[in-house]
Amino acid sequence: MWRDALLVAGKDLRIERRSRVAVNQILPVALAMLMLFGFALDPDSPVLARATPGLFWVVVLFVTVLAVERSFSLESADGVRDALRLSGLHPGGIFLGKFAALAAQLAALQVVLGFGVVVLFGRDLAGYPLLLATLVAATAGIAAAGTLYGVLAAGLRVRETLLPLLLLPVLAPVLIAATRAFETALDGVPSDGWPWFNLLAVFALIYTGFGILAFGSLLEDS
Amino acid sequence: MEPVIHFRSAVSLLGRFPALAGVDLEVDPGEIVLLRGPNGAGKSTLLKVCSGLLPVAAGTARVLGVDLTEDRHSIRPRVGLLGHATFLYDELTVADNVEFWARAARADLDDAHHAMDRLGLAGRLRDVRVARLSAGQRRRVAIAVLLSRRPELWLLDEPHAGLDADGRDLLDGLVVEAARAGATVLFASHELDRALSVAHRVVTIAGGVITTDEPITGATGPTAHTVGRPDDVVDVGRPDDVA
Amino acid sequence: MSGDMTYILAGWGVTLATLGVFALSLAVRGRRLSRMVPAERRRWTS
Amino acid sequence: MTTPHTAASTPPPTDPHAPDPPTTGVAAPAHTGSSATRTLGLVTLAAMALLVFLAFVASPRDQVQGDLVRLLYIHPALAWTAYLACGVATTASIWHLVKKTPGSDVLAHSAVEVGAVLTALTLATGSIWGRPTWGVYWVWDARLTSTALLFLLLLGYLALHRIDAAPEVRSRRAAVVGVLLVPNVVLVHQSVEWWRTLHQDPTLARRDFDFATSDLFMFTLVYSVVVMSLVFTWLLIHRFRVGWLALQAEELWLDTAIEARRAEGAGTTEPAETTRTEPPRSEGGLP
Repeated sequence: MWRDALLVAGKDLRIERRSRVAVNQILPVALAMLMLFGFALDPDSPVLARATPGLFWVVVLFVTVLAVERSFSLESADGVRDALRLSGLHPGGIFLGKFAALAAQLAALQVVLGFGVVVLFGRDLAGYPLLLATLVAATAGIAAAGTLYGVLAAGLRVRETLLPLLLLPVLAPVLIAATRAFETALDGVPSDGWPWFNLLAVFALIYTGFGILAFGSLLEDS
Repeated sequence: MEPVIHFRSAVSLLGRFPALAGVDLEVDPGEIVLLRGPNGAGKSTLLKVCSGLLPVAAGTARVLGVDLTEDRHSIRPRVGLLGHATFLYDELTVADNVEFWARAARADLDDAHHAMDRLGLAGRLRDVRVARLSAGQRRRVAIAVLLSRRPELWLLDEPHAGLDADGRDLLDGLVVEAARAGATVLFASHELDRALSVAHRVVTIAGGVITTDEPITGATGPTAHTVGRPDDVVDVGRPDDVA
Repeated sequence: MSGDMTYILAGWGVTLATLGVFALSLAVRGRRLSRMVPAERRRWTS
Repeated sequence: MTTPHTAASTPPPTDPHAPDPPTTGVAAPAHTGSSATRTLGLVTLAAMALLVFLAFVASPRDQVQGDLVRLLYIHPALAWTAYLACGVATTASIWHLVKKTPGSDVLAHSAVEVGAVLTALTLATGSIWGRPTWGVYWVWDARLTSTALLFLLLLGYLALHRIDAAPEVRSRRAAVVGVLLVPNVVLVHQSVEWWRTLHQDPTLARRDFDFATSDLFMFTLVYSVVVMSLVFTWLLIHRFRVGWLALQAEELWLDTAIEARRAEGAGTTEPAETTRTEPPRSEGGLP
């Protein structure tokens, strides 16, 4: 399973390296959203600074929808879905591979977005341990749920519209928890934020575990 | 000896459409069977069912000794399906694709490179993205993937489509070679002249059922002289162990 | 009785009306489908 | 008039079912009622009538809430059945993923559909209660917010179940969402609750109102939960039967489709001596 996961993740990242869709399209969308928030909320008022953690994660959620769609549009091309089933790859391995590639891309996006927030919104970063831990746990949760719901919507005519409907309500706890954790890391007492980290970790574990179990039967039907 | 494919009243549904409405079919090891029939007759579905891709809704279906109504998974690594789709990632190069699928099937990478070599993909095309290839070149890549998996059962769906004359000859040669080495081949084709020269048996499917099933008559089985092909094909008859 | 009564009646009214309409729609759907299915497949009908 | 007509649509036993002569010879009534559910429907109707009486006539005004307490005889009960529906949906979905029986999918789908109606009503009554109590229709109260998210999750399930795909595909995918329903509700609830308790201004403390707890109040509150559970049961049973009928209708159609497919095969066969048409088979079709 682990070997298959590495193989699939390597394949996804290699496709990204060759096509650069995440870098050249998804990342600019994320930065555009940051700019739009700047326009919508007066940058000179304290509103923008206060809202920064929430805006950051809202951007991440919307970008996730794009990234998940991209990740599964790869597998819908030219009968590849059938080929994956016939390949003998372990379904849990495929899930972990897609998950890892998605998480890696999201993490890279978040780092760039973080710089964007620092530069555009003039925020100073603080509370690094909590900040980083939140980033890791939230990314894992988002990527796991994204992979699971991505395959749920994959191969359907309505997948572009169905995916956000399924995914966004499910990710609401991640948005709340990651935002609060960032708030406490940046503005409050960082130690208050650890319960939120725990919630994120539980979320990530539930979705990763269930994804490994359920992916096979989801991949099975066409 | 147990047949490689053994279907009795097998029904398979595409969504809510009964693409196979009760198929009876037996194919013995080493046989090359041509599947023919009009569009929408169920040829592709039959091949996909044999590969373990599509479920059997009713009836019995055994492939390579495995009951498909119970287990569609264990035969998959032993079967090679060449479908209308070529199963390739557009953004990856030819070598990337072949190596990825070979690794996925736990095949030997040397086999993969050898297969690329045989299909003329080892040179200039090796590092070209699949998206830039022509239809025929894509099909060659797909055949290379199939070959590197060393399947026991070849399932070919319109394998000649898109290939140039060289490619067709090459494919026919590979099919005959595989059958001689003990593999079984079931293939659907509209190119009757060419297909009949390779096959041992012709099965017609229409409306989701088998309507005719007969051996190709002639002293030596396949009439190898119909197309210019390497002489290794000429003496191919039906395997001895076929009842 | 005060202006609150409007809210109370609205709450109860919405609830009962919705449940009623939903129940009615179930019965209608059931009748329509029943005609398409032979009796031996409708196990519960007595 | 607020007479509950929950079960009013239960057909009478002597339904002539005039417009459907082509069904088979057995004189089964063409509806989803049975004697058991008709009884259940009548009991539910009577119980609902009694609840209305208790809520509006018998029970007193509350000292803090005033007449608004009468809304509490319906709102918590609705919320209870909505969560109950989620529980049923998740259980049935697990069952479906394990056993793959079509009935479990029908049950899960039924529970979600009934649950969506009940959740919408929970939200509606909650907002209607909130307007006079808090002065606004919506507050970011933990329960209200998590119920709203639950509603969205249920809509997602229903949308997924409506996709144009083979029945097994549809059922399997929906079951995965169904299994995650309760974990999601728990996670949502947990996060929203922490969020609101960590950041909440104390005005909402009024939610924990101080009842001059009369016995009748408590009795009516509990009784309302019982009545609403009866309503839920009736709705679930009938929704299940509707789903079951739809499944049967689909399978019947499939049988005829297979026949038609075979006829097509027989019709387009090769001419004369090469033809070896398959004999028509009596068995086959779906198990």
